[in-house]
Amino acid sequence: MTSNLIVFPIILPLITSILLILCYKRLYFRRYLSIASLFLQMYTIIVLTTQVIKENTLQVLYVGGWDAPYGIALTFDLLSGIMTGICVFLAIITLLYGFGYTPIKKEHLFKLPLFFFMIAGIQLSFITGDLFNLFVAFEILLIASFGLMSLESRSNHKKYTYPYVALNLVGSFVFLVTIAVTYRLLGTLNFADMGVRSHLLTSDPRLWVMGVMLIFVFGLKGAFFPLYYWLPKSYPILPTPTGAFYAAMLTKVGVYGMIRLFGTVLPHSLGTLHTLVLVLAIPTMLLGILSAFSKKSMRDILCFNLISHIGVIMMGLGLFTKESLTASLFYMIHHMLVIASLFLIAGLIIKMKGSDNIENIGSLWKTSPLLSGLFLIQGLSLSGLPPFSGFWPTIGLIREGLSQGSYILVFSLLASSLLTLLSMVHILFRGFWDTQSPNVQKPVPYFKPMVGVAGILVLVSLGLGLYPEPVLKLSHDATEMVLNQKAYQSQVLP
Amino acid sequence: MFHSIILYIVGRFLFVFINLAALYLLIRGHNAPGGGFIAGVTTALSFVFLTIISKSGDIKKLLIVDPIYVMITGLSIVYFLCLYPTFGFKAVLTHSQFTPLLFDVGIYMVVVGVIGSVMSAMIHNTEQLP
Amino acid sequence: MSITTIYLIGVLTSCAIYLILHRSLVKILFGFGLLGHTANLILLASSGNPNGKVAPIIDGVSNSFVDPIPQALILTAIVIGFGVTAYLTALFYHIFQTEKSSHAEDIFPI
Amino acid sequence: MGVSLSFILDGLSYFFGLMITLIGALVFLYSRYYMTGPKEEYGRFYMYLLLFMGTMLGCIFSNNMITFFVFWELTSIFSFCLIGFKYADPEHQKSALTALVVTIGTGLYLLVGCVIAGMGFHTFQISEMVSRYFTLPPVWFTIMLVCILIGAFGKSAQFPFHFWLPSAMKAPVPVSTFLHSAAMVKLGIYAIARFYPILSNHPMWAPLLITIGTLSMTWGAVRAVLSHQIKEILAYSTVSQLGLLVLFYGLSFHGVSHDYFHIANHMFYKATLFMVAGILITSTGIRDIRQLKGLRKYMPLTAFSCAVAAMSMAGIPGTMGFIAKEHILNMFFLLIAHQSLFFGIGFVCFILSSICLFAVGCRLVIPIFGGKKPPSLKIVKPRLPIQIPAIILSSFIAIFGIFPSLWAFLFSSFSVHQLHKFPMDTIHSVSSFPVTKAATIGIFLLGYLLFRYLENKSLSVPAIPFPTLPSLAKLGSTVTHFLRLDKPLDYLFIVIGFLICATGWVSFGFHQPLVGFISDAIKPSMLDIVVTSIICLFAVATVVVNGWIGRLISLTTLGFLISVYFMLHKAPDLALTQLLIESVTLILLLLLLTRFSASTKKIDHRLPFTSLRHILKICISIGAGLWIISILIMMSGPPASPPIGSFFTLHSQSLAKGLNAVNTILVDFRGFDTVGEISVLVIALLGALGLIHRQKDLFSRKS
Repeated sequence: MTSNLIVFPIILPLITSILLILCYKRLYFRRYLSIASLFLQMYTIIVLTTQVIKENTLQVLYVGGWDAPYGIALTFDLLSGIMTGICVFLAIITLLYGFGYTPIKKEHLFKLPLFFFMIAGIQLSFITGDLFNLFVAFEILLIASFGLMSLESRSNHKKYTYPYVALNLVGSFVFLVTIAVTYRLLGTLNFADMGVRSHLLTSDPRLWVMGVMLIFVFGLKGAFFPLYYWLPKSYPILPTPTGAFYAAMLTKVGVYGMIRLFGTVLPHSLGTLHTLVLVLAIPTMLLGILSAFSKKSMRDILCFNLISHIGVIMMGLGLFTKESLTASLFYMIHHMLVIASLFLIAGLIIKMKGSDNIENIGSLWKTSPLLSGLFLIQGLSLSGLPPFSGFWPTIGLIREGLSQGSYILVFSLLASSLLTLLSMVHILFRGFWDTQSPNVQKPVPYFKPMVGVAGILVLVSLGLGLYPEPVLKLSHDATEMVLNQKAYQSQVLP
Repeated sequence: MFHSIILYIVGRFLFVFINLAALYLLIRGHNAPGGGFIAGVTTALSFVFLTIISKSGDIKKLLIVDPIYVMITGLSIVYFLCLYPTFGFKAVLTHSQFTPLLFDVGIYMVVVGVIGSVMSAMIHNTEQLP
Repeated sequence: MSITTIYLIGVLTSCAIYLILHRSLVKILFGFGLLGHTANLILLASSGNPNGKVAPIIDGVSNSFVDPIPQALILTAIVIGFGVTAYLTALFYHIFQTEKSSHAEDIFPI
Repeated sequence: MGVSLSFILDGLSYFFGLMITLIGALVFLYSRYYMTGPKEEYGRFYMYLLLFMGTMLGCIFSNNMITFFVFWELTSIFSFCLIGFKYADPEHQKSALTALVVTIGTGLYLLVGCVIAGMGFHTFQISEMVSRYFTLPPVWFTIMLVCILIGAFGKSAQFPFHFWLPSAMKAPVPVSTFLHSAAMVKLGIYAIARFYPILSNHPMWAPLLITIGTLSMTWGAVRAVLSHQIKEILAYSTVSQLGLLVLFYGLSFHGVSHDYFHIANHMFYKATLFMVAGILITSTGIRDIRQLKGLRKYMPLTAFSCAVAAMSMAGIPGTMGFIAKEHILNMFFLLIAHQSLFFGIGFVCFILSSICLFAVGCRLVIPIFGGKKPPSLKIVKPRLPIQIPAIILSSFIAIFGIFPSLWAFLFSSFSVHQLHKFPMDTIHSVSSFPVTKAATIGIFLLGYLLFRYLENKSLSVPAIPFPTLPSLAKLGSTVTHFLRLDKPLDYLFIVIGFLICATGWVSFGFHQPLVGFISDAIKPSMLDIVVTSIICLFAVATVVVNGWIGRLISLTTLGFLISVYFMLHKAPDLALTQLLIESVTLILLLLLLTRFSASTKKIDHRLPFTSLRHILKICISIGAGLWIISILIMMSGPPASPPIGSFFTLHSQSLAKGLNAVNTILVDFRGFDTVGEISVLVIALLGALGLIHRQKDLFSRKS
């Protein structure tokens, strides 16, 4: 069985980045090439996903022809399809937007190659079926993200890369320790094989330690409560297009890892671990959003909102039922689209007013109604209000939370939703409604296509809100596939 | 940097010797300790060594080409080897007769290129500064 | 694994963490280097007891080899660790250059 | 998910739909002449108003709980836009925010209620719920009831949430007319009526509605009497009337009768009064009623409609208000006579609020329109069209007040099974109970006395502060500061501390296995002990030695020693790699540090780090060591399943044609890891070059 197509979402960006380094002189060609490569990648992902849906099984590729668990198996199921698809979609959107944002002469030569390396890392982590390979994938995306961050931020901001790097290096260290523990304990690194072997020792305390360490590793990537420190100071130093991509994708990789490992690999009976996630979800939801009120810059506020919504996703993860995971997955999809578009809107504001400090912008409600409309829609969407996309998973989460008796969680969810709304209203009042604010700079007419690109993203998320059924079904099917360990094992292990 | 003519002559001699050793490590890697990475680091070290004792202090001159190109060539070899088996409808990265060695060569080039570049950048820039 | 290995790794971790919690960026750099070594040793520890076994190079004589998988993983980890060190060096180079200091308090005022 | 766009078309929704469209149409007409300002603002206003009306109707007609909720929240959002229509004014922003927070916040409770209902009845269709059993435990039913009622109370400005309504009076008058008399606040009443068949059997239903209704009725009426701003008076009287409606539903056991009449009464007179208030404000520019006098000559039509509406509010015969009041008085007497004296409290409160409302009615008519106009008061005569909607509405009040049978004729077919009483008793223009008559007359007398008493007094009630964005911002900074989010130097402390606590808790939590595993640890050889001790020594040296040169030497020696350790552990490839990489790292670090050693030395004597931080540092690093030791002890136990490693030593030669198993794994079995690994190297290089070089130096061959 050789479904080599699976490797293309990974290898295409890698090859693209080589080509991008090579033709460093042809600036326009680089841009066309990168977009073309992303579209090609999108095509392969669509083909793969339709195949998965049609056959209702996951696609497996044994790299090098070595059967699992000895070689590395790449697995592509519906969850991978959704995540990789959104990743490429957002990459296209943010790149196109970025082309308008940064003048072509000022774009750093290594920006595009590093961006593509990062995409390769992200896609690999969505596709791989091997724990150590996942580590490698994380390293690819992390170091690429370090590089991109220090490349793109302004010279006096580059130092803020350091906390990001340091915390993530600690995370990598713990990941290595976890791999050692896993290999010692289970004697294998393949997900399916890990699943088979861990079922034999569900009462072994060592499995719990392994689980907690995995929560640490993925929680650090996914910005769970006491581990999110790297996030709020690092994302805002990026230029907004890149920041939008980071905010949308990078934390989700950690969340994806949690879903994959707790759904597909580890036995579902490790309830204490789920409880740990639930316990961490509450402060993540509430503290994240509260900090948002102390910030003035729109991107800072969005970053703290992002943390709070990771808490919402964690809630679905911790409740760990099919419905709650479906809700989490849907929420994740919604959140990636919305947070990215809000970052892009912030970018437009920066272009227009020279700053995204909400005290300094003002009067946008009057001067640019289109932008205000986009912001209002996405702001309401972010807070989970109907009929926008965030609302549908919220229902599912409330339902599951109530039926499992986690009232505090439901309450925190609602509180965080209300607080998100307030923080959006905060931006709305200061940034859009107030007219007295002094402008830092004279307004600059922005590049029209950029609004179009941001508008596409808003439209997509609006569509998701108004007609959620297909995506809801998709995430339901994906969750079912993730939770069906028996099928996964029999598919991967020959 | 630390230029002295005797050191330089000895260095050149050592340079050739070290590189031969690296080649040996590269080739025998599949069967004994060694391999692309180890050989690559060895070669890179020899270049760095030679750079430090040479007059100009520039690896780029010694390597004739920019190490980045060496790196890219190596990387291309590796990625090509990933895709090559798919033309024969085999799984990605399936090895045949000589490809393991080629794979090692690719790694070797990448390592030489990376270490060479980063060292050259550090040497170059630290000298430039006041 | 032997008890000495356990203590060795414990001491190394303590030292590494102590260094990375330090205020001087140079020490932090050293700390991360040490942490990398520690990770490699922990990975090696997962291959179990090496006594009475030989290196995983098939010589046709012995048939009790140490587990080669952790070694392969460590090799990958060493390479990645080198990459990280190179990047960190460059980052600190940049920070030293722009901030004219290697002390974290100057860079991130308390 | 069971969410569908289905509609419920029964008397209840028709009635509400009719009323909302009627008043909506009049408000549109009214605002055509009321609104002044640039054209585009105009358009925006109508857009919001239309959207609001659409969502109102959507809410009323939806049969699905979730769509109901969707429209419910949308009305809140559009009302936010309408209240904050004059967006630049901070006061307007504040009121819009208050309204939004209260209505959305309580709406979230409604959502919880809806979700529970969906779980309990296994459907979201409201029409189906009536005929189904609630399958969850009864306590869930109580929670659902409370949640839905909180939602309804928030929307219709009931007692603990009432404050948003007076504050929302900053909005333009048409908005107040529509939202705060007719449409949005009635949504809560609609919800109560809609869920009456489902919820009213619950023992909590009546007490909750009666308590909250009584409280808001009384408090609203008292506040209305004590206020002076015309719109504030109207807002508080709205709170009072809504409380009355809530109370009314609470008192209606086994079916409701004539609730439409009460609702329509309030809608008509309150909308009229708001429109009148708008006319007064536009033509005089004054909002305080104490400054208005003798206006009847200048706007006789308005004076007429105001008088009719105020009479209805006061409950004077000939208006709808009179009939409504008598009806409720009758209800109270019947309840007190047949059920219990408990309802006496409600009765007293009702009398009290009626007295207050009578006084308010007097205040709105007699001083404003009667008497002589002071010369300082400047009046622009209102145009005719702006007065028409108010006249239409007030004539409704009079017509239905005089001919209640006409009302019965028109609306009796709107009754809904399971909500209304069948057969419904007819509405009489004059009650048959003598007690009722006495009570009515008493209310009139006392109300008039109250009006006279208050005429020349100016009492005021202090406003209750509502937490706003600045206070949230303060809380936010406290949280941020407490979590030390603004101190990048503390991040590592927190994260590593958490790691130790979280995993340490688990691994120390299982003592027994640990003790078991430690006995499995093998005895080290002498060589092992020597090498490890030397490595430990150099590790400690790296920490304690002064100056970077010493540290670097210790670290590098340690690296070389680790390669010896690798050799001891039968890993020649690792040893070789470690040796080489250590050399490269040494050169790299030397290149960095020789350049910067001068600057690092300079700043060495400075204040010592705070001692607490130092202690914490030591604690965390020792904790980390213990943590890793506990994990290693745990690992030293027997593996749970045989590792796959032996496969490679067995098959390396036959399958991968190589003798060095490590290398075959790297190149062949797990070659994909290696592909990733060298990509990492390249990525790290790109990142490093980006930091070291300037853009233009890249790819240049010059040195």
